[in-house]
Amino acid sequence: MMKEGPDTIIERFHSISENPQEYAKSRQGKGQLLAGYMCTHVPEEILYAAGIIPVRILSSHVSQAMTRSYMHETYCSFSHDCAYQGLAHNYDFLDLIVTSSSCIHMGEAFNVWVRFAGFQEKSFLIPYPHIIETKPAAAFMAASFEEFKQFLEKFVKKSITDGDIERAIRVCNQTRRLLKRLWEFLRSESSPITGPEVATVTLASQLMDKEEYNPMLEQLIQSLEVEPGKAPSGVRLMVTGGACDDPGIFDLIEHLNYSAKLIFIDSCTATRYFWFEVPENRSDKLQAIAEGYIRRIPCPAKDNVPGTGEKKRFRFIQQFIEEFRPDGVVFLYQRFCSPQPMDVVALKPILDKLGIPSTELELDTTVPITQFRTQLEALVEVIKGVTP
Amino acid sequence: MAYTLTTWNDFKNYQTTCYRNYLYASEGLRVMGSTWSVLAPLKGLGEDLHLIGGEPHAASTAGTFPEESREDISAAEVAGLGFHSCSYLKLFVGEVVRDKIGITDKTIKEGYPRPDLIWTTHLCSQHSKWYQEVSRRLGGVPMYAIDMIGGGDAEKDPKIVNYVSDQIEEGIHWLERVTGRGFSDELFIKAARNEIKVLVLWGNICALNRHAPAPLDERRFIALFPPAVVDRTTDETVQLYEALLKEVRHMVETGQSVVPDQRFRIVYFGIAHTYGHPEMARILRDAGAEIVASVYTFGTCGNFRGFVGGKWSWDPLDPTWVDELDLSTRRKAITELVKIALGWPTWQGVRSYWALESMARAMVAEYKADGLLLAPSRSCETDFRNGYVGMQRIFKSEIPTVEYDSDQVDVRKMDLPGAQRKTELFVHLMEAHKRRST
Amino acid sequence: MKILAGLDVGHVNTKAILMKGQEILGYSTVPTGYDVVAAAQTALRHALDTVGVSRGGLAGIVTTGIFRERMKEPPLDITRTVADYVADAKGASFLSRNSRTVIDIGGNIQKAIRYDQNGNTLDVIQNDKCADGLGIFYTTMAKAIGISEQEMSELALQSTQKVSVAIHCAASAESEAIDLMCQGIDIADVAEAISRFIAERVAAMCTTMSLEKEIVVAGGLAKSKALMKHLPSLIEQDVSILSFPEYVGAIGAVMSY
Amino acid sequence: MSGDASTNKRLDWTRAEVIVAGVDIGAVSSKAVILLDGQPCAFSQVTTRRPKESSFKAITAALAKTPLKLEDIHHVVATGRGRTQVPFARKTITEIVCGAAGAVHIWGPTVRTVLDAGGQSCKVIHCTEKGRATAFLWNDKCAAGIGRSIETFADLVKKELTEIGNIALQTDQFSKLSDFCAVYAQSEALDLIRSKVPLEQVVAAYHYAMAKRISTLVARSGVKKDFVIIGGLAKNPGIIGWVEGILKVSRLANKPEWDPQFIVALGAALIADAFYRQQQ
Repeated sequence: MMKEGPDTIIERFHSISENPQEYAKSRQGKGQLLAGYMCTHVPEEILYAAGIIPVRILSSHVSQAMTRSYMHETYCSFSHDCAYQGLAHNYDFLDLIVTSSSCIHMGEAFNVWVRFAGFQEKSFLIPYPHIIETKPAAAFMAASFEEFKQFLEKFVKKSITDGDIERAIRVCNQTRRLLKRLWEFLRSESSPITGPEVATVTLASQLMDKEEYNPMLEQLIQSLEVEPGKAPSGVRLMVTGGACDDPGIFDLIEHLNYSAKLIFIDSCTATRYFWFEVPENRSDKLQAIAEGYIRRIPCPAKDNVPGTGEKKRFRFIQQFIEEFRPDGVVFLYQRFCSPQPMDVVALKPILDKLGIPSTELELDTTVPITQFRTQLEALVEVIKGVTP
Repeated sequence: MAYTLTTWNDFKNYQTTCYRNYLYASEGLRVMGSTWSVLAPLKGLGEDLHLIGGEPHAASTAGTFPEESREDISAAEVAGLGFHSCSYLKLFVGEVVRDKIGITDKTIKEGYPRPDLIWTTHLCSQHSKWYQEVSRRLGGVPMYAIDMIGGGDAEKDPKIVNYVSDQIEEGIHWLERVTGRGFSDELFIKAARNEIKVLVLWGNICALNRHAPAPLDERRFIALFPPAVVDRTTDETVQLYEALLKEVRHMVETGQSVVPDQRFRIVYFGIAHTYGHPEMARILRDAGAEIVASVYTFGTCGNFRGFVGGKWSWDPLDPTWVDELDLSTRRKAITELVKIALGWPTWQGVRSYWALESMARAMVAEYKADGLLLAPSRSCETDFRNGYVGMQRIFKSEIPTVEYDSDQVDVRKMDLPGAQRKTELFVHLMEAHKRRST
Repeated sequence: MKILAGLDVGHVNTKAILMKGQEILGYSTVPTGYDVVAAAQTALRHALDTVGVSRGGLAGIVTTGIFRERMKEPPLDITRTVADYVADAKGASFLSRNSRTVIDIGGNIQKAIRYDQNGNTLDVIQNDKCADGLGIFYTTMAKAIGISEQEMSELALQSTQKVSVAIHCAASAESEAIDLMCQGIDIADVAEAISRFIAERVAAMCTTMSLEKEIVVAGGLAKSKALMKHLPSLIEQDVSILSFPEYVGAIGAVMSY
Repeated sequence: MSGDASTNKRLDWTRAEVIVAGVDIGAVSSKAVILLDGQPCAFSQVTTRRPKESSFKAITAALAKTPLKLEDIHHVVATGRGRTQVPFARKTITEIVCGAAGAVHIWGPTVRTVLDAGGQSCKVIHCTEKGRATAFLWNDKCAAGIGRSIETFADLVKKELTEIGNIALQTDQFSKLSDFCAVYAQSEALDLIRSKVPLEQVVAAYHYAMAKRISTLVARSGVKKDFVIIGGLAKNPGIIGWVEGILKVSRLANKPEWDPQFIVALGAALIADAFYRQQQ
């Protein structure tokens, strides 16, 4: 049979990330257990080992004011939107809702589900360190993963063996390796796939059964390897910031009045989700998972190198700047997010020193496209040095 | 006839002396950080450690220098800090940016005294990040943050207790490394017992407010708890609170109060107490409405029975229990400290809606409240904001409940006119409720 | 039977009403502006003129609204002042006997009030700071688009495509509405988005308190059909609009004489 | 000031080699500037309704002051929020770059910091002596619509927009309002009225709050001299006065012959001129 071209495969990923509920329900139809999760610090491996597919809860992108009477105004719109998904009963079909102690805002979204959206009896909160760099953190993580495992064993009424976990670790690592290869394309001046497409495929990985996702992604990568590269871009823009699952913003970057390309996204809906691996073939599986998650690009809410005031995330960002060579940086974060601006204030001087211009986009439930377009085009004009 | 506390000045002086030491001490070590962390380990390095804590210092500066605080906050924003970041943080960092510091004796010192080290906690999403920012601005001050991973009945979870204890044990080695000083377990254990004792004593003082009339009001609580927050590890603090407990017990026996006319008893959830705003205090006072219990003043540096069989209890702990505590080894002392710190109501509430709700229920019942006042703070994302909106839904049908936005120190975000309107409304609802029930 | 006057001196408008027992004789509205006492006098005078009664013919004046206390200054010589929510409840209960809840959407503040069969306030919920000024926003938006509020409401009803503006605050909503216009979005759709934004904001506030039937709506914005179109579905309750929506406070003031 | 336009009679368009225009489709009003061989020849300003039609209105109003027709114009650059909605524009450039270009043309090569304080947004632009924008800061969401909020406030206290800025300077005795958000400040200003504070103090307090908010943005991005203010608020003495006072930096004064609201359109026209010459 004829091999499918990349566009067809990308389109399939796209339609799944557009209708995550539909996809999830189709799996449930086949008797598959589903768990929603609210923060990427939830160890998906353990859910997989229990035979449960983790489905990340993302925004609805519908303007919703109702959450204002459940959660305070000043929690970020992403957390409000995720809370809304519960209150609007868009996910009543889930068997379970899980989160790990995350940033306060997403924690509140989880609380709303449990407290007001009927998930009281089918929820689990994994105690998770807020400072992942300390020595004791790993042991603590392993211990609370053990609790989570026991909870799941009760839930699925079968014991989870080391074999189950090892298999799950391999599945998830496979996804991570493939995604990394996919993102590597963007390092090239003439990548056969665009940043927004890569972002969409990455979103899909947080919503799909990885056993089905991996071969699809593998096929995509193979087809891309034989693709001719797209025309080299004028200006390369890197995005760094918080959760953003609105493809509209990434498309905007590529549909400016100038030729500009999105070449990297440092966020928990993009590279922070997968840019690490869990050690395989270890005797202590949960310890291995803990070690893996500690190696992640830290979430700004958990980034603290003990003994110093240093932020580990900055090392990664500087590394990505070297490898992906952006001409400009876009700080993209949720209005009211508390950790992000604390990083921006320290990161901006670093960029200025590197002579990389930047601009800040403040995300809210609805996106002011015109203003964002103006800021982005102005950034490109500054980079190109447009002058009379 | 309103009662006047005799211990009043000793409390003010203690707080001021601590701050003066941090500003002017020629010997010893300056330590900055959240006094929400356990403090006794620092004292293992010696008794010549001078502490300054982010939240208490910012709060007292806001009280002492309203105009300066405004400038501090906007200096921090000019320096690039988030417009929605914690306002304690901005006030605190603002002083560093402006290179001056003001303290409770109304003096302002030009030149911000650089801390030798930062010893703090991490709980909310930015809690340790503001010290990272201070460290960055002051050219890399060594900093150790303890992840308190609070919420619910954390102090009863051995996994969490061990995790936090391990971090503190690591932290003690770190303290020795960065200061080059030896660590005295003897000094540490003494400080630890004091720290626990003060927290328990404060719980006992608060619990006396269950009597009618309540001997103390929120304004007094606000003025009386700083020593426990600023530095609770010294013998002097223990004596202060023992004396206060004695005096308040006497008030109860003789039926006296600092505000005798108490038509309405209010339970209050929030930081920015109405007394920070005379206009609002007057509205309550004129109606004889008094805040008799508040999770912030009770719970930030006080311990209670806490969760018993899944339900919260505001019963105090017996102070003599502290004297009998086995703190014979470093690890034992750390563990007891961690249990007590994790047991603070304000931390139980963070991330744990059910704990917060259970505390509110218990407080309303035990303190025979006529109304529940919820004041989420616009720039505090933890305990003092989360859950309050939801709590209004839950309590409104049971007891007069009003919720208004406030802010711990940023008056620009405090909706004074709106809050006044809602306070008048609150009084009206309590009166209507009383009329109906009688 | 004696003639009484009710004055509702609000952020944006000052409303005066004249009543004889249960009968509404006349009414008038003037913008409040800075000189709130003058505004009240003017509103009162207009109302008196329409009825042909002299100031002397009034048995008493009761004031409500945000500026009610200022009315104690001479020369008005008022009988008493009464809190907004008390007046609103009384007024709504008078205008609609079986009503138990009134949603008042004013220029700067919105509130929902539950009351008993005699119009005595039982519980109240008021908007938070970030929802201040919705009414004012509605007016300025109409201005920005260059039409009257009435026209904006009609325009919104013709909307065919759904677009949204931030549900956070009036300031960013306006900025986003103009943003949409700059994208070439049809103005009818923008007007609809604005109306829905306000309705959502009000509904969000309402869900915090149990709304007892029957529910009525008061305040200047109650007259916007585009806005009212959304409210019932958003709060999942039937609502009816009071006959004198913007005068409910003033009427309630008279009722509290 | 809807639909007003003016022209420079001394120029003879028949001899002109390069005829270009810049149109600035702002949030609240649209402006057009026509250049003959780099010399400003006609200006117009109309109130924005639908961007597309207001862009036509603006250019037509300007053309009406000249014997020119739209087709006589060699090159048009559109800028401002609605720049993408201008059918007759050959190119669009953001108001950031145009603002810097216009400001340096008017005030000279010493300009380094431009504050563009408009109806809906405030931007701070840094530029080189050639008028090239090197960095910019856009207002955060909570500082949106400051210009507009002053109009609303003027309505509330029933004063003309033109006079309210002067009233603000009548006193420096006032209590501080929230300088965090225009809506908050307004609710607090209304409360001052409730407690019978004299009008000029309320107006001053409100202007100070808005100026403080703007100044924070300017200071945040750093003020390098020379400093200039353009946009609608540059015509409000209350705002300018306080911004200078708070920042402790005096700006280069407005040019009597140049309405600060036209600077961005001028910048667009200058860029149009440059583009056209490059093509030749």
